[in-house]
Amino acid sequence: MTKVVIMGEEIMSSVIGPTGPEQRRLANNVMKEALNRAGLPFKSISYVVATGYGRINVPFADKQITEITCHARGVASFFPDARTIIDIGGQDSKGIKINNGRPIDFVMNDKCAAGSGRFLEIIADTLGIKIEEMGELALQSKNPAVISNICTIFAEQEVVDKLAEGIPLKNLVAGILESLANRVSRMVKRLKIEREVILTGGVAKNAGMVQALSDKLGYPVSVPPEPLLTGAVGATLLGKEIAQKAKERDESPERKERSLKEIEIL
Amino acid sequence: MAEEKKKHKKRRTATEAAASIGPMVKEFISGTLRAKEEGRKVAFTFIVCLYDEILRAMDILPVWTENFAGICGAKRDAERFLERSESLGLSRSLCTYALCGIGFDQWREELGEMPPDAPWGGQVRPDMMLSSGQILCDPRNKWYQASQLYMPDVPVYNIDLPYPLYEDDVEFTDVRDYYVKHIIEELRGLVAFLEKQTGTKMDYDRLSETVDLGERTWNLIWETYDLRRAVPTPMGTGDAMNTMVPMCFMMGTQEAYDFFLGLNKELKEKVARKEGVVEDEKYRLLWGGGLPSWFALSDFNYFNSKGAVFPAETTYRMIESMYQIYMPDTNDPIERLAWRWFGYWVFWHNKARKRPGSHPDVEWLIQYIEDYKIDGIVMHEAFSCRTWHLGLIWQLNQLAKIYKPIPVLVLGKDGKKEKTNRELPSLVLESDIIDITTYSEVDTRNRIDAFIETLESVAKSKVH
Amino acid sequence: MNEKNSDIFSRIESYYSDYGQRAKELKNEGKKIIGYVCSFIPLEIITAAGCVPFRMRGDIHEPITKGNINLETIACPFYRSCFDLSVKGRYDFLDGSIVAHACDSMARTYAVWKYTLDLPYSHFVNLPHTLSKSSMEFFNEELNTFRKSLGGFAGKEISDDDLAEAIGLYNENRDKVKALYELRKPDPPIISGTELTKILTVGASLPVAEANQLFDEVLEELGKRKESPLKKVRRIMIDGACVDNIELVKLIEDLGGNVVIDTLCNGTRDNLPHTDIGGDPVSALADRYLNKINCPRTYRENKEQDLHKDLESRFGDIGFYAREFKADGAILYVYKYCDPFGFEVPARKAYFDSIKLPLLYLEDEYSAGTIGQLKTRIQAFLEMLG
Amino acid sequence: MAGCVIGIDIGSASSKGVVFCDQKILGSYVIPSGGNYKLTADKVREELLSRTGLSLRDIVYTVATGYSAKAVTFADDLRTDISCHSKGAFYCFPSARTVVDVGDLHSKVFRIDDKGGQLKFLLSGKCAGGSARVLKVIARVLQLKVEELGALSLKSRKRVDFNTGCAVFAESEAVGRIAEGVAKEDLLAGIHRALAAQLYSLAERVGIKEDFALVGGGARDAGLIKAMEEITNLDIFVPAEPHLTAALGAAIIAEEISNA
Ligand SMILES: Nc1ncnc2c1ncn2[C@@H]1O[C@H](COP(=O)(O)OP(=O)(O)O)[C@@H](O)[C@H]1O
Ligand SMILES: Nc1ncnc2c1ncn2[C@@H]1O[C@H](COP(=O)(O)OP(=O)(O)O)[C@@H](O)[C@H]1O
Ligand code: SF4
Ligand code: SF4
Ligand code: SF4
Repeated sequence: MTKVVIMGEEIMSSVIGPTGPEQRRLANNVMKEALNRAGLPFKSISYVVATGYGRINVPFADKQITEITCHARGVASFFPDARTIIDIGGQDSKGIKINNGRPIDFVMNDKCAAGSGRFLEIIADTLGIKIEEMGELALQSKNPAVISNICTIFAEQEVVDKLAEGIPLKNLVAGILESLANRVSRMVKRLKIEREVILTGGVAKNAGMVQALSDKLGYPVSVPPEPLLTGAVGATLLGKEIAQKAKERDESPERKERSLKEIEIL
Repeated sequence: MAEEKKKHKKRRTATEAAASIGPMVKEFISGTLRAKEEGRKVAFTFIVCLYDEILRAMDILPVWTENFAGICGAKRDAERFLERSESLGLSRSLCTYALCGIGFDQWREELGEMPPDAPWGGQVRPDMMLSSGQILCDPRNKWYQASQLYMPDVPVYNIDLPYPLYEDDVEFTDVRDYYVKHIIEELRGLVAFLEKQTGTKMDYDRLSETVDLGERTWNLIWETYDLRRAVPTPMGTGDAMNTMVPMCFMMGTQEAYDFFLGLNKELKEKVARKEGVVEDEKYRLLWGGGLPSWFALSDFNYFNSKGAVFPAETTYRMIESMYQIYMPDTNDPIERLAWRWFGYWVFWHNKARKRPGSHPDVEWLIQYIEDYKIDGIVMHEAFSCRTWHLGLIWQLNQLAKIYKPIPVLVLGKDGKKEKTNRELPSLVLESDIIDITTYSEVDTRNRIDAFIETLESVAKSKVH
Repeated sequence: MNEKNSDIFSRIESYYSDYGQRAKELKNEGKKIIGYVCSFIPLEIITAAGCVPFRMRGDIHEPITKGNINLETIACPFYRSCFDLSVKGRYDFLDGSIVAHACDSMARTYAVWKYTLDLPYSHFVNLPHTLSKSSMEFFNEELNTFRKSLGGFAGKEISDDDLAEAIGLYNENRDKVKALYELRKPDPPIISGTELTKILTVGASLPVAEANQLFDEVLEELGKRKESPLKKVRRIMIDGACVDNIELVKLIEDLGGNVVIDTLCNGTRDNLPHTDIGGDPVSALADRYLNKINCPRTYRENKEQDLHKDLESRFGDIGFYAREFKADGAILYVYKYCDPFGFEVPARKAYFDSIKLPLLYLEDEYSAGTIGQLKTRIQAFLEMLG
Repeated sequence: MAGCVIGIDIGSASSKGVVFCDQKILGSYVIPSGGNYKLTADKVREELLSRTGLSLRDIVYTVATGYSAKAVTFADDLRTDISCHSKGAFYCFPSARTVVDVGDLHSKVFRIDDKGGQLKFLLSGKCAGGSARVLKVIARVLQLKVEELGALSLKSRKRVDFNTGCAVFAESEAVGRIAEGVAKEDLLAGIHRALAAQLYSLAERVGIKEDFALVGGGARDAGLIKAMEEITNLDIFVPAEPHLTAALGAAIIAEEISNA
């Protein structure tokens, strides 16, 4: 998903744009929408930081910073005591250890969709349910189905077959979440996890997943009010810092040529 | 290791001897815990490192770390230790025995006590660790050094055990003297280390006795396993994966000898009664390489259910009786051990030289195919152990190139049927020794089904 | 850039991208070309035999296909790539290949390598794992066996004088590499990591005398660089096995870090240690290869049962180079399925921790396809260094 | 007539049936498998009979195979698709010795002997990255039918490098490439090349022996066939209806059994 946060002294507007592979084309639209809501013209924005998987494809950004650094900063602004971040987005998942708002170690998985939120999107699609419903459905299950395939595509087939066998939907969904929780927890355990643990990214909106992950780790994980936005908030904070530092030196920050145009896709 | 099947589906063994292994393993795990309490010295050890008899003669109790990992695997309780190792920075692509062991040890050291619900009471903290540097296996060279990071006070002794690879222009006899000399030196170094650790001197008469006992046991095992040539075969590889326990973990003890006496008797009786692993033996297969998936030994039963049996395997096996292994006239037990090592690893060199395109590893397969009337070969490619699993595919390919034992008729150019020979069919299974996340029962059984269909179609086309 | 400058660098570029072109020429002139992959091959013996040692490379852009025949996917991906290229005929000019007992991926596949490539000559050099007196004697004998065997193939008895001469040439070579490394010490360095990787890679594909000459020309050319072409940014060390494609180093440099030092097989590990001269040449070689090449495949004993002393004795060279070259951060780069390095990752991490050098640990395959994944990780690491 | 037999292949994507009489194909039928394999199986048989004008009594033997062969309750026997593909490919090309099946979830490779019996086989692993599913995924993002992929790919002049690491992420990678301005046909050619490399690499693991045949749903894709030819440097044999091979093989086995 594409998210834009505009910040002055505090957050002036934030927009979460539609998901899907078309994100890059939509970045400018989301930006325009955010400017609209804040009632600001684009040229009044002193600095733009792009982050996330598609950060290189933002033609109107002044600087690209990885989501690892941005998430760390964003989360720290909400949870000063946070030590570990687990971020599960649509393209990857990662674990970040932080100290004073800065990442000190991280692991990530971005090769296989089965370890990302994309896995849930595909299964939801196959099962004909909304991604937003998955969490609640799973929480109703007492008897999660065992999903034996790891691969998204194989698991997709497996849930179809299991559904035909008459296994209740909620148990299937719970099984799917458990399978993702397993994979993510195995990965983040490669860091020596310290508490407090914060879950971010779109998947943190899934209450069933929050539960499944807490169960796997053996202690609760916290979720920020808008888990989708932490990365963007972090990017804004880092952008502000850069702009301020430049100001202290009485310079204007190094900026790129920006273009708020649509990228042609398809 | 295999006996943990009880917890899951109980695996059916063909022999009583194999069924008796469970308590035996349990006993020597708890035995090491007891010994430690009683103040006896315990050492971390690997199989196939030549020091079995030396340890026995010095009353040092070996803790077979591969065995413990195997047990965790068979109990399907290795995952948490594997994950712990990963959290230390060790890749899942490394030997999962080692990962399981290091993960367990680190956890025990961190807690100062056994990790919760440790399988069979857990793996004891050792007084010393005996690694070995050999062509055979890097983890044997690196594992204990890695564990030492979490118990720096426990000394490691690494014993170098080389053997020559097969070359065109160098015969093993050209290099034998300096190989054996080095091995002898290394063994003497080990003895000196052990003497220092225990504060007692080696009793060489006793060592001679244990080496003697070891050699007698070796021969007995060879003889006993050879009984499996019988048709129908009285014991399969599934059982051999149990009876490997006294072979690999108890050499140099009377118990091991007695165990194989019992097995020998049992097999002879079965052979006399023509009692096979399965009632209607259709296909005789060679387990041609690879360690099994310890959590899925019941796959052997699945083979059996299709009329397929495994009279032989190259895994955990004495290649030949000691009589066939070159041994100079010496009474020095250390020298005997060194010669045994050398003789074992070059055993097939001479045979390989006689067959164009052959190689010792391939020659070994051919020998067993002929001795045991084999119809097909199964290998297991365990993804985390390079040691036993690299080169298997090549062995199959090379074998197929130089050895075609099945007579068939083909349609020749002129339309007439001609007799030719074709290769043995083979199956490669892919999974791991203890990492259950690599295994799929459906997939595995599907492959076995297809392989059985292959054997069927080959049997049909065979001309007698 | 003047004429000659562009000349030497374009020659390097051409040798790098068409790897082995000089070896092909030499082959046509009747030379015997002997391929090898690992730093433990005593090149001095090959040179003394009148043959040309040729370091085989992998190619991260070439998907492994034909190499799958006979070689399991659980072998080291770097080694598999070298094998794949060989099966595909990229190294058809080789007369022989030599494999050392470095790791399971090499040792356990010697037969696969030997039978599949089916070159006129092949030999396995068996190295001991330990550093005892007996190990040294054994290795000495093993080197003599190799000397005899290769001499047989080359049709030449390799004399002590031949060996001494080759040792001299290689020591010279190591001096020149050292001089190249010296150019990395200034901040910003005079030479980029990408350039040096190319130069060293090319050097390993040439007869040592030609490599020496090439290095001389490069040094002369670089001597004219009054100013560094690079920016003053974070100084990065790479620790690991063999990195013989420039992509990783280039990626780091593109993302805004200077690669200034390494402890890699085809870097300092192999290129800097000298062979002692004056005594028995074979013993001196045994000593160089077994004692002086600090590789995890050789067991270095923890003599005092002390964690820190152990780390220092095993990894002290890392700290030494990091200080000498003023590294700000290090990347531990390990191939999947590599046992010698894989088992040391926790200890290496502990060591980097003890010398307070920030570390990024990357486990990678040997494929250009993973560059995208490395990018975010390396960029985040550079951001962490600030 | 000695009687006819049916071979039926219930795949994860599509189900296929073949009626076989006296070593000849009398009729065939393909439908998507859907969720209820049993119903699908019944439907396939029904259609086969009505299309060939045969009645149930004419069918002396039925062999089922494929992902959900067990759902074919009326089958007399089951066989793995490995055996069936081998038989089917051999029937089409008696000279074929290496057969690669590009299926929906798995790709498989078999070495067969001069009787169509398989000697060795290998399956792609637990990752769908190297299967025909990638084609389906890509077709969807490009808003094309899978049937259209081949022809378009053949038009490519400038193939791009593509990484089909993950069948799912292939989608976003494809979108990214299009965003960079890569033409659809060049992208497709890249994908076909990447898939072909994976198949080739799988095939080399059993060792390729000529002739080389490509079967399964993926083999209907002319772009993939071309890419295979390029990368293997071999002539690739593809049956007219490659997706039917396993069903055909099942029918042949059925006939063998009924004649025995
Ligand atoms: N309302 C929601 N409820 C549950 N899950 C959601 C919701 N919105 C998004 N997701 C999940 O979040 C993922 C996208 O997360 P996001 O952090 O935006 O990823 P990225 O930044 O990689 O696009 C989707 O794949 C989906 O699984
Ligand atoms: N004309 C076509 N061009 C390209 N791919 C095709 C075509 N027809 C089918 N496919 C591919 O073949 C796959 C189905 O193959 P099939 O052999 O029927 O699989 P299964 O037997 O596993 O169901 C689908 O994933 C689809 O992508
Ligand atoms: S690598 Fe293989 S042989 Fe070595 S310890 Fe592990 S399982 Fe045993
Ligand atoms: S990288 Fe590791 S596994 Fe690969 S060749 Fe080098 S030492 Fe061996
Ligand atoms: S396992 Fe499935 S989800 Fe994972 S990379 Fe492979 S195709 Fe993608």
